[in-house]
Parts: sequence; structure tokens; C-alpha cells
Amino acid sequence: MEHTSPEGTNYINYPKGLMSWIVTLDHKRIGMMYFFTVLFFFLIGGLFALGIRLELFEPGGQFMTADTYNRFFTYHGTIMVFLVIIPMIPAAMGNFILPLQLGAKDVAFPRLNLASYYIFLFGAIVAFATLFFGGVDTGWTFYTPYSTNTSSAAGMMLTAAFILGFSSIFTGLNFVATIHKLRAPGQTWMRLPLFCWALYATSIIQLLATPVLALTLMLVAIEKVSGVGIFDPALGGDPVLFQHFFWFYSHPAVYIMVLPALGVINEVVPVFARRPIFAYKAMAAALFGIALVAFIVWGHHMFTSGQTVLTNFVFSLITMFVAVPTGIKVFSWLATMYKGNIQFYAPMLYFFAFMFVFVIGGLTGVVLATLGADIHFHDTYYVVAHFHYVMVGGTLMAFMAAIHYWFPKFFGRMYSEAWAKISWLFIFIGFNLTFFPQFFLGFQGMPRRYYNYLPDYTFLNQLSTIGSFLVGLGFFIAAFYLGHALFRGKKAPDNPWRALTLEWQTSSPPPLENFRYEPVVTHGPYDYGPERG
Amino acid sequence: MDWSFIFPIAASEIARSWDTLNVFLLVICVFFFLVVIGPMVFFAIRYRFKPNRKVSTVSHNFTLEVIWTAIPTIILMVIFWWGWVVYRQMTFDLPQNHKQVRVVAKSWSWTFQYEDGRTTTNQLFVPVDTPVRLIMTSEINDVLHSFFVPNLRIKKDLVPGLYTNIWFKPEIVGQYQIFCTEYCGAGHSEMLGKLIVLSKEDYELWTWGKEIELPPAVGVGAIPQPPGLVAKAPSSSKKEETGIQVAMLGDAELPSMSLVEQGEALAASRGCVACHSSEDRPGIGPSYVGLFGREVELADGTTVIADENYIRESIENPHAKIVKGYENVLMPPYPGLLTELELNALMAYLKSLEN
Amino acid sequence: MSDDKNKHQHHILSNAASMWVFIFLLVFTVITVAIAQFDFGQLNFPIAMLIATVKAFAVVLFFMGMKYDSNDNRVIFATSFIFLFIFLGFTAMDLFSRGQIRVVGSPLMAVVSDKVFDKPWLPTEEIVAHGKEIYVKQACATCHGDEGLGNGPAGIALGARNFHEEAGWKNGRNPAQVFGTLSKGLNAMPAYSTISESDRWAVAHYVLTLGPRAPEVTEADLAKVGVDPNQQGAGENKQRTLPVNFAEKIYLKEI
Amino acid sequence: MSSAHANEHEHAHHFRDAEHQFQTNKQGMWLFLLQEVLFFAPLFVGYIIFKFIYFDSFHYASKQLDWVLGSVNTVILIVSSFTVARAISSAQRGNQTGVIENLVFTLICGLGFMAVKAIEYSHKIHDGLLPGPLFTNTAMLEVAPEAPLFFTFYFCMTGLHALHVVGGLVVFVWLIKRAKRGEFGPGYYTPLELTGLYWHFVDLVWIFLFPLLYLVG
Repeated sequence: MEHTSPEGTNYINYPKGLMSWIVTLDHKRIGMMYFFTVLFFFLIGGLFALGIRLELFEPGGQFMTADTYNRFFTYHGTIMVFLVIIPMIPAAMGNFILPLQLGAKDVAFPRLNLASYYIFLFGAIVAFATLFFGGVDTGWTFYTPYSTNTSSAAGMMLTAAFILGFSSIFTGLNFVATIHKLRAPGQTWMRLPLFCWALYATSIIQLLATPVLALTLMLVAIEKVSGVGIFDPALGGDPVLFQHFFWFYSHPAVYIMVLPALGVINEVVPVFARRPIFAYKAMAAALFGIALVAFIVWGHHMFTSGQTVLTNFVFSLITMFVAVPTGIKVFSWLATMYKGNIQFYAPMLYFFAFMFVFVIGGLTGVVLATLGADIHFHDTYYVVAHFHYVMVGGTLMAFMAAIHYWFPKFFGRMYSEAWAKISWLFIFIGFNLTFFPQFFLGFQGMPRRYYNYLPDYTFLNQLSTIGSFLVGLGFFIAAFYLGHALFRGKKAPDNPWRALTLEWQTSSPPPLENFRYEPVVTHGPYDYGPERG
Repeated sequence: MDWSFIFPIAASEIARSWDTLNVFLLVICVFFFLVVIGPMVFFAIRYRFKPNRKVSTVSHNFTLEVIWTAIPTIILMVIFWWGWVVYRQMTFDLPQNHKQVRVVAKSWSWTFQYEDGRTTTNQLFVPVDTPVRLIMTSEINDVLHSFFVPNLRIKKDLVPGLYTNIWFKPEIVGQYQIFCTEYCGAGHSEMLGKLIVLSKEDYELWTWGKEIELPPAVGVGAIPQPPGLVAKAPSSSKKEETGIQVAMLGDAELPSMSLVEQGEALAASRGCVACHSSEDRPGIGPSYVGLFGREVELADGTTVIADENYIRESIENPHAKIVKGYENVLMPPYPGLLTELELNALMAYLKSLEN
Repeated sequence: MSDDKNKHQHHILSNAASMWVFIFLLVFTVITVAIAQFDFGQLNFPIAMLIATVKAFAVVLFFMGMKYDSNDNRVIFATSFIFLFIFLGFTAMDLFSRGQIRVVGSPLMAVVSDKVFDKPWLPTEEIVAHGKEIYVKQACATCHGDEGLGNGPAGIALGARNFHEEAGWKNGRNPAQVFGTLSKGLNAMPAYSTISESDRWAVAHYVLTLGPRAPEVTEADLAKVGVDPNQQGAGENKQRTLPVNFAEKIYLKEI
Repeated sequence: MSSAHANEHEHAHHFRDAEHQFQTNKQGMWLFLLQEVLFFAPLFVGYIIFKFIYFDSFHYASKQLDWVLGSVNTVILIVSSFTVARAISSAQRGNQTGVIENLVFTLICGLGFMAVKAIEYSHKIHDGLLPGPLFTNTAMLEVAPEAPLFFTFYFCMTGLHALHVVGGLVVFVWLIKRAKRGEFGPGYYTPLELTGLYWHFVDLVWIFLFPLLYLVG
């Protein structure tokens, strides 16, 4: 691999040729490949979501049978979780930004990095292939015994999830090694941008939790094919045991999705408030606090599953502590805005949107962690609303912030600020219109995964459906002006936001080897203030 | 105060205490929402960009950080404890004198089995102001289901092969919606039922097999459904159409025996009594008398409480737990030889023999 | 952080050292096997695990060179076990503190009838009539409607099959294939392996009489559903069946 | 190692020197092993839990395993671990023949392990002691109704472990090829080191599997 690239070239136009992309070892190109793949899957997952909302516009069947509906929400869930939200920020954004922020030339294991992309692609293909084998109707949670009894192609989807798991594991492995070993001179732990800290915590979760899911799903697949009875009560197995195995991964997975989002926000706020981030150390610690607690709260998904009272007590108690580090972060962001000099660029707008929805998501999370309250809310639309407020609200808003923040760095071009604001408005309003009513559906006890519902719930469902289409419109606009900016956008300066983190200290788009000179870090990532700000 | 504009009508004491808890939680949520979003909006306006504004460079403030770590922690502990109290009420506060109904779920219908031996499908009849305990399971080769009555704020999964418990004490006469809340396939959203709370008199009539008028629907599901959307169960489907709603018995005629008697007959017809006597004397196997709920000492020295799960195991797989003193007499296992309803009958019978 | 540490000389495991570790491991293998010959009941497990852990330490510290490795790697490997125990601990906390699922053996088989037909794949009047009975008892009408028009109450939502039309039978519509569908289930339809094989054949024949004439069953079709027509007593109930009694009737009243 | 012979071997452009690359790769392997531990976790956790739920059945079923063959395999793996360690130290000392000999010996051990496994499996299959529904040994069902569950775990755990062994063997063949070309020496032996770590881990898993399945059941 070359040690230098010709002056004036960047990672996009050097080296040339399709082949140079397919077999590239460059983290930036791999990041971009992830980026566009994920966006494509996001489109598909979104279409499934709109299908669901259309079906639920009125009680009874609109245009699909219960079977079709079950497949719709299964694919929506599976695609959004395994193919979109989990790789969205770490694999796409992280791959590109992490080495730049560390001042490294590449990730520790470029080949592994490329491999994990192709594994991801392969897993995705298998996942979509199930569509041609009758589809899957288990829901993304694959609960046994249903997933072993169903005649749909669940076994294949389980395999797909297994494969995708390894893509995620290898990315995590790569990042941890990179952060440990490839920091530029002077890039001490305490000078690490918080985005790196977030990715670090995320990667550790990926490494520790994903293998468990991988094997568990394999066991279910084996059970489905050969009928061995680890989870099948009729053969002495235990379906609740599956739920334990599943949630040991899938709860930390929630933080695989959210932590990188928090990282992005940590980058955006100080830059646009032109002021040092508040409580840097506490922020970093909070990220790890969340990551750690994530592993010992999974039982709160099982309060009504026949889990014992003792277990419910313990898990409910521990779950409460998730809120503490999260609170610390939220308050610290506020404090960072205080006496700042706030610029209303698109990323900052998405930060506001993020705060708005993430706080709602977080608080309702506390409600769900409360034993007594959860008994009623469990598996109702209240839960649906809650995790969409966290997943979509938290992660997706942060993702949009990240796109708008790093767009000039990725492509060296600027998008239209005006259009950005318009689509932001649609997404923000549409999102709340979609999911806020669902809290009330939850209060009224409408169970989730219902193809047909009582007339009591009609009005709120219709609001929700209308909202979902506003969101769709918002993203359509975004796709339009970003696509336009990609080719026609005006040239962007190297550091349009006057940011201090390392990725902005090189040209945009960056050259093949990231930095023309070996960067040396002399100050913290957010030392904004009179002199530098 | 009445919260039914946001929570469904509370039909039991537990439901009311749930409401109080959730009003508290709502207040907390709104408060903290304002605490965060209020300042955010204010700062955004107050400190909007000005070319040469002097920005603060304060990078941390210990006292502040301690405060916003400590205060939430305290509040969270309060929330947790309150939640636990309500949950404990839902779990443990079952009065001694309660009715028992055994519930068996299969895709996609509910079967309710009463102490007097009758069974109904998708309609659970209970008297008002009487604590009712549900002992629930799902057909062994079926999938997970979950029993949920919004107006009572109770929910519990039905797991194949495992007995779960739940109890409630309805205080308002009426018909309440029963949902299945654990995804169970294509019929999931059709797996609905009605909890029919009758006045004590009507319940009396119903137990004697008289036709009685059903009370009006209350709370969730009260809005009449247009035809075609009505959730129908096999046995209830016919009568739905006829103008006046009348209570269905499992199958118009009364059962010949009570659940206990059925169990007794079953024990006889299956030759259980050959080894397990119903008088208080050890036979070839342990006696049934005073067995249920007792602490049983096993051959390996450990002890277990003889509850539903233990009894069931001893029927399906007698060798797993051998009672002390019976090591060398092996009972033939009866896996799959008894239906869920038969097992329930047997257990009711054993329970009747506890002293 | 660990950059400066990298500069130290790589440790070389001396032959003597590796030999000692090797012998140590062999010795402890012998010990653990020897101890296992005696039964300490509940204690077997902790003892064996203790010995295994000792051996594991020898391997990790010397063979894997953890003793001479950087702190990062020590922490990394230790972490994995910490989380393994978290996983085990909390799962066990639930599973060991509740009444377990104990049900083993053949799945429940609700007997609808004791009728057993010889060569049940042949559509005789008798078996068709029997099939109609089962059709009613098993509440097929819930989805497929009383006349098998696929218009039962639940059928509307689930898109249940209308037996009167010939087109679109996913598994084909000769008795054997329908029998297969009954046994395995199809999309929304649950598998009816809970009723005896003869009963399944009977229902298959009955529903086929509703539509146009069904094709004959060939040997191949039978083979597909695992029936060997030449074999004695083919098509009889392979699973254990329940003795009929009143409790059954009460049960079936509901279905 | 001193940066003196750090440059003996060329290194990828994003590393400072060969030593830096070596340490990074090694840590990568440790991270991989970390996820391996968690990968085996569900089987171990599930097995331990069911072992105590169905204590007698599992105890009885485990007595059906041949602890002699099990012990033989344990010894084989320990020997192979030993030889791998020797191979690495020989490379560090620049003793080419030592590297090759030890690697070949390890390969043989691995094959031996698989051979014994094959024998064991064939016995189990012959006795109808297969997982779940394939379990045909009705005689045992009378005594130990959950035996099928035990053998489900037995085959899953040993099978997964065997897969890891096979994977290792493939790598060893490749390493022997490279060693024959004399590629490994004090300056560069990363592949040896990493494979060594992996192989020791495989040994480690067996050290726990053996007593769990064969001895205490």
C-alpha cells in the first residue's frame, strides 16, 4: 500500500477505478460503502414502516392479511435493528471519522475492516433472500416456541442475524484495537474526542454481547431444523431461558445503537456553541457507566414473562441506575450551551430535536423500568412509542446531525442550509405526531403487533399514520437536497465549522493517508474560547 | 379523582393504586421534561450567535455535577420503591377466601375452567367484589400468550408447561376487554376475550345455568364494533348475532360433576388410587391427603413445596423428584396422557384434600 | 498508553518452564479423573471446576504468556470472564428461584376418536363422513367456515382457504398433500399433529369432497408424507393416544 | 523488543514499526478470544442451568460418556498446547527445524483428537444417543427422561469445540508451509504467536468441557 498519494488528490479520486473501491483497505472508503448501503436499507425499512402505518389507519384489514402484516413488522424490525441502526453510526460514521480523530492513517486491521463490510453485505443478502422463501413472521425478537413452530422462513433469518453479528463483532474489535494502539503523538486519553469514547464503549459492548446472540440464534435455528429441545417446553426445554439469552444481547444492543448517537451530540454541541464542552471527564465516565449497567438490566424486558418476583425486583432496581449517567450527559449538554455563542446550523437544529425526543424517550424509559407501572405497559404501544423515541428519536436525529456535520468532510461539498431546515421541520414535527399519540394508545392498553384493533383506538392511530408520512416526506426532501449537494453542491472549505478536533485539521475530502504530515496533538478537543473560538 | 380521560377506567383497587403511581410518574416526567427543554430553549435564544460575544470557558463545576447526579438518584429510588409496592400488591395481596379459575390458552382462544366443573371459551364469568385467582398455562405444544385486562392493569404471560398466577378483585359490574399481548401468530389480534363481571345475584343464576342478560361493556372495548371486526371465538360466534346478548355456558347443559369430583373420578379411572390412597394412609405411593401445598422431603434429602409445577412434574415425569421412602417403587410416567384440562381437574382434586 | 511498554524485549518461555507447566497439567488431569471416580453428590461440580480453573491458570499464565503480557491484554481477557459470570449469575438467579418447566415426552395428543382406518388414503364414504365429524369437532369452521368457503369469523382476517375452488392450493390438493398440510401447518394454519393420523386423513378427504374432484394419491405422494402403503397397518396412529373419557368430552365441548 | 531489529520485517503503513504492528495484532487476537469466551457462553450457561434442574437425568446420561476417551483427548490437547509453545520459543531462538517439527507434531495431535472424537461420536450414534428427536435409546428414557437434552448439549458443545479444532488445523497446515520457507524467526513470528494463543484457548475450552460433560455430568 502506498505511503503517500499525489498532492491535490483525495480518497475519492485516488486511486481510480471501480476495482480500487471493491478491494479497498482504506477506512474512509469502507466507511462510505457502509454509509450508502445503510441508507439504502434505511429506505427499505422505512417503506415497511409506512406499510404498517397504512394498514393500521383503520381497524380491520385494509389491504393486507394478518400474515402479510406480521411479515411487515418483522422485516421493519429486523432491517431497522440489524441492518440500519446498529451499523449506522459506528460502522459508517465511525469507520470514517475515528482514525481521523485519533490522527491515525487507518484502523488497526484494514483487511478485517473490509471483511466485516462484506460479511455485513452477505448477511443482508441472506436476510432479504428470506422474502423469496415465504418471508418471516416471528418479529425481530424470534421468541420461542413461536419461532420454532412457525412455518415461515425463520431459520434463514436467524442465520442472517448470526452472520450480521460477526460483522458487528469485527468492527468492534477493530475499533478497540485502533483506539488502544493507533493514537497520534500527544493524543492522550484525556484529549480523546468524546465521539471516540462513545465508539470505544460501543465496541466493547459489541464484543461482549454480540457473540451470545450469535450462538443463541444458532441454537434456535438448530432447534427449528432438527427439533432438539433446549428452548422447547414440550421437550423439557425452557422458552424463558431463550428470553434471557436473547436480552443479554439485545438490551446492550440498545446501547450499541444509542451510545454512538450520544458521541455525535458531544461533538456537535461544543462546536456550534463555540465553547468548551462541560464536564468532559464526567461525560466520558457516563458513557462507560451506561455501557456497564447495560449488561445487568436485561430482565426488565421480562417483567411479565413468568420471571420470578426476586428477579423482577433486582432488575427493576438496577435499571433505575441507567437514568443517572444519562441524566448527567443531558444536563452537561445544557451547561455547555450556557453562555455559549450558539449558531443555528442544521447539525445544531438536529441537536435540539435530539434533546427534545431523547428526554421524552428517557423519561418514559424510567416509567417502564418501574415494576408496577410496566405490568400494564408491557407489550403495549407505550413500549413501541418509548423505544422509537429513543431509537429513532435519539439515534436517527443524531445520525442526521452527523450527516450534516461531517458532510463537507466526507464529500468536500456544502448542502443547502435552507432546505436542510425545511426537511428538519418535517422530520421533527412528523416524528412527534407519529409516536406521541402511541403513548396514549399505550395508556389505553392497545397491545403491540396487532393487525386489527378495537375501534376505541382509531383516532390516535390515524394521527400516527399521518405523522409517519410527514416523516417520510421530510426524509425524501433530505435525500433530494443532499443528493444534489453531493454532485452540484458548492465547494466546502477544509474546516467550515472552525472545529478543533483532528478530522478537521486535514483537507476535505481527506487524502488517502488522511494527513499529509504526522499530526501532533497539543490541546484538548473542545478548547474553544475567546482565543480559538 | 377520575383519570379516565387518560387512563382506562379503573375497575379494581389495584388499578386505582396503579393510577396514583402513574399520575406521580406523569408529573415527574413533565417536570423533568420542562427542567431540560425550558433552559434549552432559553439558552438557544439568549445566547444565539453574535459576532463578538464573550463566551464562558468554564469546563466543569463540581457542586453542580454532584447535584444533578444525587437528586435524580434519590427520586429514582423513590420511584422504584413505589413501583415495587404496587407490584407487590398485584402479586401477593391475594385474600385467603378467593375463587379459582384455571386458564388454558391455545392459538387463538382462551379456555376458562371453573371450580364447579364447567368450562367456557373466551368469556370469563366472575362475581363482583370477589377476589379471583387465575392459574394459567398454555397448551404444551402451543406458543406463548399473555393475559391482559387494561381496566384491571394486570398482565401475565402464559407459558407452555409452566403455571403462572395472577389475581384481581373487580369492583364494577360489566364486560371488560381481555387481550392477548404476547405475539402468537396470525390470529394474535383476534385472540380477544371478555371478562364478564356479574352482580352476585346474576352470578348465582349463571351458576345454576339460567339465562341471564349480560352487563354492558365498560372501559376499553366499550365502543360497539362494526360487524366483521367483532372478535369471535368458536363457541361464542353464533350467539353474537342474536339480538339480546345472553350468557353462554360452556355448552348449554350443566356439567355433571364439579371440578374436584372430575378429578376424583379421573384419579379412579386412571388407576391412580391403586397406589395413592385418598385416605390418610400410605399406599404403594404417597397418600394424596394433605399433600398439596405441603413441603415434601425427597429421596436426595432436599425438599420441595408441592405446588402445581411439582404435581405436574410428578405426573409427567415421576422420577425427577422421588419422595423419601418411595425410592424403589417407580410410577409409570404419564407424559401427554392427560389434557391440560384433565391435569387441572386432578390438581383441583388434590388441592381439595389439603388439610 | 501502552506504546512505551511495547519496547520491552519479548519474553521467551524456556524449555524447562514449558516442560514443568506440561507436567503440572498432566498431573492435575490425573487428579481430576481420579477424584471423579468417587461421588461427592452436589460437591462433584465445584471440585471439578476448581481443578479445571487451576489448569486454566497454568495455560493462560505461561503457555499464553499472560504473565509477561501488557496490562491491556490482561484486562481484556479478564473482562470476558467477568461478563460470563454476570451472564450466568443473573440467568441462574431467575431459573433457580422458580418452579421449573418439567414437561417432557411426546406432545399432547387430544383424541377426537378411536377410529383407525385401514389404508386411510383411500376416500371411502365412511372416512369422509368421519372427516366431517372431525371438521366440526376441531372447529375448522372458525376459519374455513361451516361450508368450507373460507369465510369463518377468523378466516376473513387470515385469508383462509376456500375449499370449493380448485386454484391456488399451495401444497397441491391430493389427499396426501392435504394430509401433509394438516400435519405440518401452513402460514396462519397451525399444525394439527395433535389429532390422530387417521383423523387427519379423514379431514383431508372430507374437505376435498367440497371442491371439484381431487386427483388420485400416488405412491410418490404417500412417500412424501412418510407413509409406506405396503407396510402392515400403515396410517395408524404412531403416537400414543389418550383413552377416551368424560374429561375429554368436556374438553372437546369447547373446541 | 529493541527497535534494533524492529525493522527486519516490513510493516503496514499505519504502524510506526514492526513491533508496534506485532503488539497491535496480538491485542487483536486477545480481543478475538474475548468474544470467543462469550461465544461459548450460552452453551455453558444453558448446560449448567439444566444440569441442576435435571440433576439425576444429566448425571445418569453423563455416565454414558466414555471418560477414558475423554481423558485421552485431554492429554492430546495438552501435549499439542505444549508443542505449540515450543514452536514459538524455537522461532524466537531462530531454530527453524524446531519450529517445523513442533508444528507438525501439533498437527498430528490435532488430527488424533479429531480421530478420537470420531470414534466417540460413532459410539453415541450407534447407541442411539443423539440430540433431541433423533434420540432412539428408549431404554434410557425410562431412567433418564431428559437424556436427549443432555446429548443435545453434549453434541453442540463438543461439536462447536471440534469446529474450532478443525479451523486450527487448517491454519497449522498453512503455518508449516510458511515455516518451511523459513519465514519465521526472532524478527517476525506474529502468525505463530497468534495461532498459538488461539490454540491454547481451544485447549482452555476443553479443560472446562471435559470435567463438565464427562466427569461431573
